[in-house]
Parts: sequence; structure tokens; C-alpha cells
Amino acid sequence: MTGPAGLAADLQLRLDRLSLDAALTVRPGQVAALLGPNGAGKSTVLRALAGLLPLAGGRIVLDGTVLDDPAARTRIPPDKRPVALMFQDYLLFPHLTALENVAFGLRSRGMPKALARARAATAMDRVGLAGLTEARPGALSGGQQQRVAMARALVTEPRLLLLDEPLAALDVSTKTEIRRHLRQLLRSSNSANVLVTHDLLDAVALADQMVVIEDGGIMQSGTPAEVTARPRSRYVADLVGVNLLRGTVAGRAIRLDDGGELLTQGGGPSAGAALAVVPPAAVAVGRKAPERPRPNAWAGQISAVDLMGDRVRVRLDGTPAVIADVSPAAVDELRLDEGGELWAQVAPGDVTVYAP
Amino acid sequence: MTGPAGLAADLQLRLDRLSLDAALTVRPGQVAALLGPNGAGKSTVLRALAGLLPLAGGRIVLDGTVLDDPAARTRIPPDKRPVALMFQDYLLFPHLTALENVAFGLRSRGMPKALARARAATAMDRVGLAGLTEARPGALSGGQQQRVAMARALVTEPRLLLLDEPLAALDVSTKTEIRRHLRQLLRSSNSANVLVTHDLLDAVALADQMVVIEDGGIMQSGTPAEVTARPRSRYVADLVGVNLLRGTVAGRAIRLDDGGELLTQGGGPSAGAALAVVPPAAVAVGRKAPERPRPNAWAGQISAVDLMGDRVRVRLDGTPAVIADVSPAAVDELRLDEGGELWAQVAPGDVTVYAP
Amino acid sequence: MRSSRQPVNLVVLCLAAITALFFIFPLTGLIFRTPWSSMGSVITSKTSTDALRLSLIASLSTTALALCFGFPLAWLLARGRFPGKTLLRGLCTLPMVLPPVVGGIALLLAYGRRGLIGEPLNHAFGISLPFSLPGVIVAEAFVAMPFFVITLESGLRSMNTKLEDAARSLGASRWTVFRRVTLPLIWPSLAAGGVLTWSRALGEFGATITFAGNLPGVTQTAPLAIYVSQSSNMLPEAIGLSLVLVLVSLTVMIVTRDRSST
Amino acid sequence: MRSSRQPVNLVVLCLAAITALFFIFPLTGLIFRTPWSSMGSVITSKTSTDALRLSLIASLSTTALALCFGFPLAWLLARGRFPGKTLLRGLCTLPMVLPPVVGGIALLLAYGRRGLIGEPLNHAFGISLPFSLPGVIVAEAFVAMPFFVITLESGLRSMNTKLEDAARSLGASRWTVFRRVTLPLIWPSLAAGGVLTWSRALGEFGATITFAGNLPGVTQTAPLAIYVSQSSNMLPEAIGLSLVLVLVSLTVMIVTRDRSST
Amino acid sequence: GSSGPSSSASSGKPSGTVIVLAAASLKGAFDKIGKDFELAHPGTTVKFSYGGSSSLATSIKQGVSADVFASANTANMDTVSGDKMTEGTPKIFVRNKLEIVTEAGNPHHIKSVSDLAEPSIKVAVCAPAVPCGAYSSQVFKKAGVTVKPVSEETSVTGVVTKVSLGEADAGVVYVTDVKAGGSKVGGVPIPAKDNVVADYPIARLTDAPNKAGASSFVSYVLSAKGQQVLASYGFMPAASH
Ligand SMILES: Nc1ncnc2c1ncn2[C@@H]1O[C@H](COP(=O)(O)OP(=O)(O)OP(=O)(O)O)[C@@H](O)[C@H]1O
Ligand SMILES: Nc1ncnc2c1ncn2[C@@H]1O[C@H](COP(=O)(O)OP(=O)(O)OP(=O)(O)O)[C@@H](O)[C@H]1O
Ligand SMILES: [Mg+2]
Ligand SMILES: [Mg+2]
Repeated sequence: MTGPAGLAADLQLRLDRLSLDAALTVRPGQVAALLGPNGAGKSTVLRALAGLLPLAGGRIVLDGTVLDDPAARTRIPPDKRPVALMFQDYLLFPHLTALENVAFGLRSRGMPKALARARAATAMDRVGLAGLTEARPGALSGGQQQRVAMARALVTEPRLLLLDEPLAALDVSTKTEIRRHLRQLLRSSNSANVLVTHDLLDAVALADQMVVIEDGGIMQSGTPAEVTARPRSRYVADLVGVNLLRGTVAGRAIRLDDGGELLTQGGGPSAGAALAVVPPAAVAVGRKAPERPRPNAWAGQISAVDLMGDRVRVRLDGTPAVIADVSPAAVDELRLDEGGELWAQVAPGDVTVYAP
Repeated sequence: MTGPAGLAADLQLRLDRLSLDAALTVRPGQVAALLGPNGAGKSTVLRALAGLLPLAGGRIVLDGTVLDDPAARTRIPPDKRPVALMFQDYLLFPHLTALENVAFGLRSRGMPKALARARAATAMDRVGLAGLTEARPGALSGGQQQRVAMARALVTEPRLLLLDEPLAALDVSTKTEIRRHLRQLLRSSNSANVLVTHDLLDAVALADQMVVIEDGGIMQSGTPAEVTARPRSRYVADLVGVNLLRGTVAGRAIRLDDGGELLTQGGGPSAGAALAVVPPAAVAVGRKAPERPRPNAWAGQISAVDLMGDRVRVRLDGTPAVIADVSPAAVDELRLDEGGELWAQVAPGDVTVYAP
Repeated sequence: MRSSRQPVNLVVLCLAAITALFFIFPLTGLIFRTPWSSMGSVITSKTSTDALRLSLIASLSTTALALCFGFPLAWLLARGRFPGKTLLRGLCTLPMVLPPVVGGIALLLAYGRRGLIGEPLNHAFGISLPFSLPGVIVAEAFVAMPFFVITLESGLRSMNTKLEDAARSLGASRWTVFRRVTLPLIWPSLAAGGVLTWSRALGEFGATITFAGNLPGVTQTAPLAIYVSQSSNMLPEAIGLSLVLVLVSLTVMIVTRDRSST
Repeated sequence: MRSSRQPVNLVVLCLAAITALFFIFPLTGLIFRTPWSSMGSVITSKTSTDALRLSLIASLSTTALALCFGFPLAWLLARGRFPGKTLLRGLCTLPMVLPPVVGGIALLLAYGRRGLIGEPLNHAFGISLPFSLPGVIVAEAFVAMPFFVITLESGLRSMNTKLEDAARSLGASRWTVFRRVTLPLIWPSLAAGGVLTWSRALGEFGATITFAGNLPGVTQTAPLAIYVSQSSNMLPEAIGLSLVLVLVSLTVMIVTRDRSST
Repeated sequence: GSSGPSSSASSGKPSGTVIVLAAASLKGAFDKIGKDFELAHPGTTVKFSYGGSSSLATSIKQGVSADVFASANTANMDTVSGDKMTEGTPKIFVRNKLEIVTEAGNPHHIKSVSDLAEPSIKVAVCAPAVPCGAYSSQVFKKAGVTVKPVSEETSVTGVVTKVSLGEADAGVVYVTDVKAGGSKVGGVPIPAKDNVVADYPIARLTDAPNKAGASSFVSYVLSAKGQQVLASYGFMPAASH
């Protein structure tokens, strides 16, 4: 071993619609969650790490061993890497039973058949598929297939585990259980883990590190707490569910790029460009204008009303445009029709400002 | 037309691991959300409605026309049904471009090429894929593929629209937008719509009717409000995120089947079997036993601690076993280690009781 | 996507090269022995041009027949469920096993003027296949069509039929599904089957000469003309005409392949 | 899953039936003409048993050779990227177009005693292919292997290579991937290619007699024995032996098919 | 329809198409005779379908419609006339005899039939089942030698091909084949005492659509002009025996 344990990767490559340039470090036993819009390059990152896509530049080092280094013409083939990849589209072997699918990685690495099957059966049991060992993938439901794919990746106990949206097709009960199972497993495994997900809950529950990829590059990374506290892009703000506003600090106020101004409590950068976050619950809305002009109050048109379970999210097109959460009870009272006008108001204390 | 508009279906069929028996009624312009555990038979329902699986019994009537009636040997083939199905695994045509995939349904129904392509282009634009018309499915990301599949189903403007987990692979920003787009479209379309999802938000935001399928049968159905207020199964309780306890009414208390007793405020059935719901936020937990014995207070072992974004969900194995939500701040204070002991307490006013 | 790995390794490359050379050497041998000086007259002689024309007509007709008739049979074998399917498949592949001359005799027994089917056919419609171009086509179809059926069946068996379901659910009739989904997806097998059938028909000799005779301008295809040259000790002419046949087929294959695949 | 629709419609069924009957009638004709009384002696005569034995040995060896050598070539054609691929594919399919007798002559020119390769081979190792069993196999391989290559190539082209990537990422070496993923997935093409090659080799006549000669017990395969019978006005014997050949191949096909597919 | 316009009467001026089934070894001579015949009888066309004599006989027995059959041996003709499918008795129109064929220049110095018995000499002969093979056996028997061939070819051209390509050192074939083989092969005559004579019969077919044409063609082949052409290809005239 010639370097620290875990994964240190710097990935550069090009596809038709993507030019990827991203660096990633994951220590053993830790989990990096990869988030980002569709087509950002998350799956591409995993494929490159697994050795299924050649790098154009950069390098991949795992536990001190160079897996990929185009400059030095080093390239360890996929099967020689201690890596397991759970594919977004599962790619189960249609001609093998579920159990044989799960045992495939163990058998490939030379484990005796009986042992491999026993281990595979345990792994299937862990993801709640004990009764489906003999089924072919074609006769399984979507969620069952996803669990087979997960068991197939987990059972190989790799040094680098790559999971591409592993929980997307699971029902809520199973999702909670498996998330919990994954959490224990990833912690105790001592492998470096990379998890792609669209669900903030997964990232918060499982990851030590959140990495947001947009358009092939890393937009933001940090612990889940850091990232959710200070979103740097529209995508992250949507993920966290807050209003993100861009502007310039002007004394105790921030002058917004898209027009308008917000008074803040201070505490952010003293000058220059800044980002401001306003939680939707902190945006108070009403049908009437405040009786006398007030700071942080402005009118906007309702462009969308979304039911969000126990609250209703209203999208206001104004200067600035914001989303506001209101209680279901308020919906009728406010006559929330799209196109109608509402007034929004934010207390300066609810505006968090930070440098971009 | 010999009957009411919309869908009236009674489906009976058998697969290897499933014996399906479910009835479903959807009026035009309405949306039924199908929820249920993995392998419950949701996709099977959609396939049967589309005519891709033969019924063993029951019948399917759409806008008064019998589509399927095994008893009368009536069976309209899939292509003669005014139905569109978006598959869980997309099933995009690999040899066609994204645009050709979307235009396929229109072309099949005889629309001139230029017009079909123009409509398809509009549909792709609506799901945010304007730039990807010429890409083949194999070169698209998972979320992009899902959107192509959705556009392909939506563009045909069917009388019965079947969507199988249409939003599962989308990023948060897109998901919100497309959910909103779907909402408008489904309302204005005048078609009967059936949507399979694992996400309560989708059901609440889009559906008029929630239908919970478990193990091939309908476990519960009603408006989203009805279903979420009175879960009838463990799955629904998990979906809604509440504690569901089964027991027998004993005066103002309910004697639980798995042991223990809960004092309630009354208001439910006066005798017999009953279900009780306790929101996890209503379960107060502490390290110490209450100083004097109190009703609705009991001790349990922590079996799991899950981060849920802005709160922490603790699972207590006691009599009864419950989940409790605590604030992140409380986590350290309570030393929430798995295996540790905690006391739980519930105010009788937070226990809702209803007949099963 | 697949650029990730070197697609072919060294052992495979060596074996493939050996095989290719195994095929190429004999052709080289032929080219060496070709009487280049007299090639002009070989190619332009009426016998040769007639024979080549007939060969092309007959082999292309055979391929077309295979499409019309062999395709349904392949479909039935791949997707039908009925007892005796394996036996039927076996029976339909037997023309490949039968030495072509015996195949020709079998054809005479069935479709000849005195044959099982040929006799009633002749009485009723005055149709007589031997010594006619249709006879050549029948002979070639008998020998070559099984190649199409078997290849196509394998293609149909390995395709993802769920995509056909998807197409049906989008309102595509059986025929549209077939044309726009099934056909493109089984294209490699279809092309392979077509090439095999066409080539086999183009090279067919034994069944043709036995069933359809060897009349220049009527039933004498190129292989028959080559046979006659060779068996009247005119080997150079035989080789010359063979080479022309080979060139024609090579051209057709390269042109269709370049136009049909990426 | 697919039980949802009647798998085969009426037109398809009719066309398929016509095709099947087209193949079956000639075979029926042969059966009618078979000299059942003398079949016993036909089957047990030394010439026949020798010929059948040689036929089986040679055709099975050819199929084995096709597996070892044709597979790599098909792989290269399906997955390699190099200039002249279309030309190479065309060249390797030419033995199908060449009338078998000319094919035999081409083989003599290359691998005969005075041939391009045959002469050095003979000098260096004393190996001489003509008039020997290896010669028979070479002739059959030359004629029949292209069928394997083309069929397999189409199978390799239409398979989902992502599954191979998945297997690699699970730690399977190239060889394991090949054995446990690629092979099972292309099984239909492999089986079809095998059947085609084996059948074609079993029925091969022209190239064999030209290249390897016709010596009973040494190079006389069944088709050669049949031809000799037929050309000495012993048609019944020829038909009898043909029928035995047909039965043998039918049995082999049904047995292997039943054991290998569902 | 297969034979084109035909005259109905069995006599009179020949016209229309005459279809001749002939042994492949006759190709050179018959092509020439056909041309001459067409010139001599304007309005007629002769079409030849060459093949192995036995295949042709099989075709005829299966009802192939043709006018004339010219076989390279009497056995095949007999099976046809035995089924009453020839008009009258077939006539011998030409004869042939055997010769040893060697590589050009005779590198192995083969001088007689007995040299073919040398184990070091690779000999290709016709299979005993085909006419030239049967004749070869007779020759070996008459010469009192036992020849172990490396191959029993099914046609004479098979033997010629093997020898001309150097695969076999020598073979036994018809004189006409050696002549047709030209400079690529050499011939070693077999003395008359060991040699055999092969008869080539010709006959009009009973079902001939063009009876007049068929009869004239048969007569033309037997005529002096026809015999002359055949002789120029190395055949022995039928009359000279
Ligand atoms: N085989 C390919 N050839 C060319 N372009 C590709 C290929 N695969 C993916 N792409 C493109 O690369 C980009 C990144 O794709 P990738 O699958 O990595 O996205 P992703 O971040 O995983 O998205 P999703 O959340 O939708 O799964 C997309 O724009 C996609 O269209
Ligand atoms: N082709 C098939 N043959 C036999 N059984 C099948 C087949 N397809 C599905 N099943 C079984 O039927 C049951 C229902 O499958 P279905 O796909 O309808 O589930 P689902 O409710 O859609 O689940 P998910 O949420 O995982 O998509 C499952 O147990 C599955 O294993
Ligand atoms: Mg992805
Ligand atoms: Mg499903």
C-alpha cells in the first residue's frame, strides 16, 4: 500500500452530452452520497470507478493501489478491482435464478458453490427475499428485482461499494428497513462507499459526505448538515426545500440579483456577493397588503399550489419569487387559486446569509 | 356507450406468486393512486388493464365498452384499447431515437409523420427533454429515460392512462415540476388515470382516490385524507408514518393485541376490535421512568435510530413497540444508542381509535 | 460505452486469423489459377451471362420466397406451442442433411411430372416444374430455405418480447409491431439468414441439376455451367466463371451490408 | 407473460403450414420409394456402416472445429473494429457461394500436394490432406463453417453487452463472463449455428469428393456412398441410405434439442 | 411448359426446339454438332442438358420431358429403355476406350498398366459402380494386376482433376478425356488386348414433345458429319469397331 486507505479519485472523461470532471475522496467505512439533477453524471462517475468507462484524465486510487491512471497508462480491468456496482437498471442476469444472480460475484471470485449459495441465501434473506431464491428476474416485481441487485452487490463485500439509486423502487416499509440495514452494513464494512440518490433522507441517514454533481462537475460538497444549511445552487435548495436567493450585501440588507431587497439580521459577509436562504415555512402569506409599507413584504402571483402531505406549498411569482408553506386549513381561507395575488412577508431573522 | 364513463374493473388472475383479486373504479378526469408493498400486484393490475395479461375472471369496462370479460369470451386486444401504459422499466425501443419513441403511439394510430413528430417534440419539451430528441435510449441517463417513457404514454392522450412509478427516477426539482405538470394534465384530460407510486406525496398531490393493494387484494381505499387518517395495515401506517396498534376496546382504554394497554380520549367504537393510531411526534421519550406510575407510559429498548432530516426517529421495542420522533438536539442528551432503554409516554388525547 | 475494454484478446485474434486465412487461401489459389487472358471471353460468353442472370434471378427469388414462407415457419417454431414442434423443426431442417442429388430425387418424387403433388398439379393446371425456371427456384428453395428458418428462429427466440407488448399497448397493430419493433430488433438474424439462404441458393448444384435439369438459358445456373465446363475438362473456364460468381456475390454482400448496417 | 395473446395468427399459420408441407412432401416421396424389404441389408452392409461412421465422425469434428475456430472469427466480426471488416466477412462467406466442386478444387489448389500451403506442409511434416479423413474434415469445414460464423455473429451482435459489463464488475474474468453470461445469452444462435453447420457438413458431397476423394472406409462419407449407388443405377439403395442418414440426423437433432432447451 | 414449340407429326421437316439430355463428357462434341444441326435445319434449336448419365436416366424416369437421351454407357440407357421410355432400340453412336492419364510429362515414368500397381504410385480410378470404373476393373483384370487406388472417383473428370492438379500420380480414364485435358496431362495408351470398349447409346424418348426434331437429331449424330465431329474429339466412330 502506497497511500491512505479508502478511495481517492479524480475523474475526467467525455460522453456525447457530458464532460465530467470530478474529484472524490471517501475513507473506509464512510459513505459519500452523490446527488444531482438527471443527466448530471452520477451514474457515469460510478461506471468510471468500476472500470467500465475509460478515463480521459485524472486517476483513481483505492487503498493506495492505482486502479486507473491514463497518464501512466495504468488500468486495472473491472474484474480485478475489489469493487461492486449496483446498477441503476439492475442488469440482473435473465438466465440465472435470483439466488444464482446473487451468488455470481462470489462464484466468480472462486468461492465454492455450496458456500457461495449459502452466503447468497443469507444476503437475500437480509433484503427480505428469502422466498424468491428460485425465481428468474423476469418473473419478479420491480422492487424485488432491485433488492436482488442490491444483494448481488453487497454480498461480494468489496473494498469500494457503488450503489446507484438503490432504494428508488422499494415500498416505504422495506425502504426504511433496508436503509437501516445498509447503514449498519456500510458502517461496519470498512469499505469506501458511494451512494447515488435523489432522496435527501437517504443522504442524511446514510452519508458522511454529500457531493452534489451538476452538469459533470462538483457543485457543492460537505457533510449533510453543511450542505443543507448552505445550499449553493437551485438544485440543492430544491432538494433541501428552501428558497435560495442570490444577491449582493448592502449593509444589513441584501440586494437581490433578480430585483428586490431583503432586510437581514446580519451575521453574513459584510460585503460582496452573497446567498440568502429563507425556509418556506418562514414566509408568511396573506391576501391583503400590509397596512403601512414594511420591509421584506411584497406581492406576487400564485403560480403553483402543491399539496405536501401535512402542508401546502405555494409558489409565488414576485420580486423575488419564493415558495411558502401554509397549513391546509389556510388554503380555503386564502383562496389559493393559481393566478391570484398574495402578499408575502419574511422576518429578517429568518433570512440566513452566507458567501457563495 | 352502455354504461358510465370512466373505468370499472374487476380483476381476477393468477401468477406464480400472486393471486390477484381487485376491483377498481375511476371516473374520467380522476386519478386513482395504487400503493402497496413490493410484489403486491400493482404492476400486474396495470398490465391486466392494458390487455397484456389475460384475466381469469372479472371484467374490465371502459367508458361503457367491455374490454375484457372472460366469462363472455370478450377480449379487446391491447392495441384496440384507448389505453396508454408507462412501464415501470420503461421498455423504450432501443432502435428508435427518443423522439421516435415518443411519436410511436401517434404514428401507430395513424397520425401523419410530421404532425406526430411535432406533437412528440412538444411532449418531450414538457418533460424537459427538448435537447435530447435525437438520442437513443441507451445513451440516456435513468431519469432521462423515465421522462421519455412518460412522454411516450402521455402524448397518445388515451382514455385510460396507466403510470407505473412515473417519478421514481427523477431528481427533486424535476419531480416537483413534472408532478405539477401531471396534475394539470390529468385533471384537464378527462381520461381515467391510474398511478402506481411508493410516495405518499404523489398520491396526496395527484390522486382523488388511494387504493392500497397488499398481496393481490385491496387492503384499503378512499380519498387520501381518509386513508391517511385511518390506516388499516402496517404498510399504510408506515406510509403515513404513524404508529398503528391493534387491540380491543375496554371502556376508555384499548387493550392491545400484542400486550399492553393505552388510555384514550374515547370517541372511537364503544366495544370490540379497534385500531389505534399514535403519531410518532406525540410519543414523548425520556431516559428515566416517570416518578409515579402513570397511564400510557412504558419502557422499551431502542432498536433503531434513523435520521429523518429535521428530526430523529427512534424505534422502541416495548409493549407496545412504537416509533417516536425526537428533535436532533435531544439525541445527544438522551444518549440514543441502540440497545439502550428509554421510557415512552403518550397523552390519551393523541391516541385516535377507530373500528378496523 | 463498450470502448471500456479491448474488445478482442490475443488468443481470439489468432484463432480468428487462422480461420480467416483458412478461407482465404483457397480463394487465392483460385485467383492464381484463373485464366486471366481468357476471362473476358468467359465473362461475356452467352452461356456465362445467361447462367449468371439465371443464378441471380433464381437465388434472389429463393431469398424472397424464404422471406414470405420461411419467416412464418420460423415464427411458428419460435413462438407457437404445439406438440411435435421439435419433430417439425427437425423435418424442416432435413433438406440440409440430404445430399443435394438425393434432394433433387426427392423433389422429383414429390413435384415431378409423375410426382405425388406434381402429377395432380400437371393434370389440373398443366404446370410442370422440371426444366423450368420455377423448377430451379423450387430446388434452391428446398435446399436453402432451412438455413433461413433456423437462423431466424434463433433470432426470434432471443429477442425481448416485452418490447412488443409495449408497442401493442401504444396502439400498434400486430402488423405495425412486426414492422416497426420486431423486424428492427431481429435485424441481425434476418440479415444473417438472408445471406445464408442467398449464398446457399447461389451455390446450389445437385438438387437443381437433378430436379430442374441443365438447359442453358432456361435452367442452367452458374454452378451448373461451371459443372459442365469442369466435367467436360474445361477447368480454366470453370474457375473463371466461379470467380465471377464469387465477385458478384461479394459485391452484393458488401453493398447490402454497407447500406443496411452501421 | 406472453400468454396474453394468441401467439400466431391465421395467415402466418397457413404460410407456415405450406412451407412445412413443401419440405415434408419430398421426404414422404422418399419414404414411399424406400425399398423397405432390402433396408436391412442396406443398413448393415459394410459400405453403409463405414460411410455412416465416417460421416458422423467428420461432421462432428467439423462442428467442433467450427466451435474452436469459427467462434473467434464470429467474435472478431461482431465486436472487432478494424478496416475491411465487411470485406473479411464477405470473403469468409464465399465458400457458401462457391459450387462445392469448385470449392474442392480451390482446396486442392491451397492444401493439395502441390498447393500453396499443402506443398510446404507436405515437405516439412509429411502431412498430406487429400485422400485422408482429415481431408474430409477440411473439405466439410470449408463448406460448412461459414454458416456457423454468420449465425453466431448475428447472435453476438444482438445480445445485450451491458450484462457482460455487469458480470465484469462483479469480478468475473473475461473467461468466466464468456462462460456464464455470454454463452447462455447467445445460446439460441449457437445452437442454430451448430445445427446448420453440422447438417451442412453431414450432407456435404462436392467439395469432399473433389478434395478428399472417395475411398470406402477411408474418405467415403454417406453422401458419397449415396451418390455412387445412385450413379450406378442403384437408386433404391441410394434412397435407403439417404433415409438412414436423415433418420440419424433427425434423432440427433431431437435428442440434443430436448436436452438443451426448455 | 418446357420444350417450346414442337411439331406434332412424327415425320416431316424438323422444326422447333429439340431438348437433348446428354452425358457431360459429350459436351464439347455435342455443342459443335448442335450448331451444325441448327445450320442444316433452319428453324430448329437444339438445347442440351448435360449431366451424369445416371442422373439423367433418373430424371427421365421421373417424367422429365425431353426429346433425346445420349448416355455414356449402356446400363443407364437400358434402365430407360427397359421402362419403355425410348422409341425403339437405342443405337450405339460412338465408342470410347480407356487410357492411362498421368501428369504432364509423365514424371513417374509410367509405361503400362502394371506400373499402376506400384505402392508408391498414387492412382485415382473411377468407382466400380460408375461405367468408367467398371471398365477400369476389367482392364486391371485383363492385365492381371491389382491396383490399390487412393480414390474411387464418381466421375471421370474427378480422376482427371486429381491427376492434373498433381494430387494423384496417375489414373485410368477415357481417351477423350486425356485429349480434352490438353497440355496439363499426358496419356499412356493401354494396349488393345487389355483395353475395353465403351459404347455410347442414343435414343429418341417415347414422350418426346418434338418427335420430328428428335429423330432428325439422332440421325444427324449417326450421320457421317456427326461422326466426323465426334472423331475430332477423340471418340471412335460407332461403325469402325
Ligand atoms: N452511453 C452514453 N453515450 C453517450 N452519452 C451518454 C451515455 N450514457 C449517458 N450519457 C449522457 O451522459 C449524461 C450523464 O448520464 P448519467 O447516466 O451519468 O446521468 P445521471 O446523473 O446518472 O442521471 P440520472 O439521475 O437520470 O440517473 C446524460 O446527459 C446522458 O444523456
Ligand atoms: N411474469 C411473471 N411470472 C410469474 N410471477 C410474476 C411475474 N411477474 C410478476 N410476478 C409476481 O407477481 C407478484 C406481483 O408482481 P408486480 O410486478 O405486480 O408487483 P408490484 O406490486 O408492481 O411490485 P413493485 O412495487 O415491486 O413494482 C410478485 O410477487 C412477482 O414476483
Ligand atoms: Mg443515473
Ligand atoms: Mg411494479
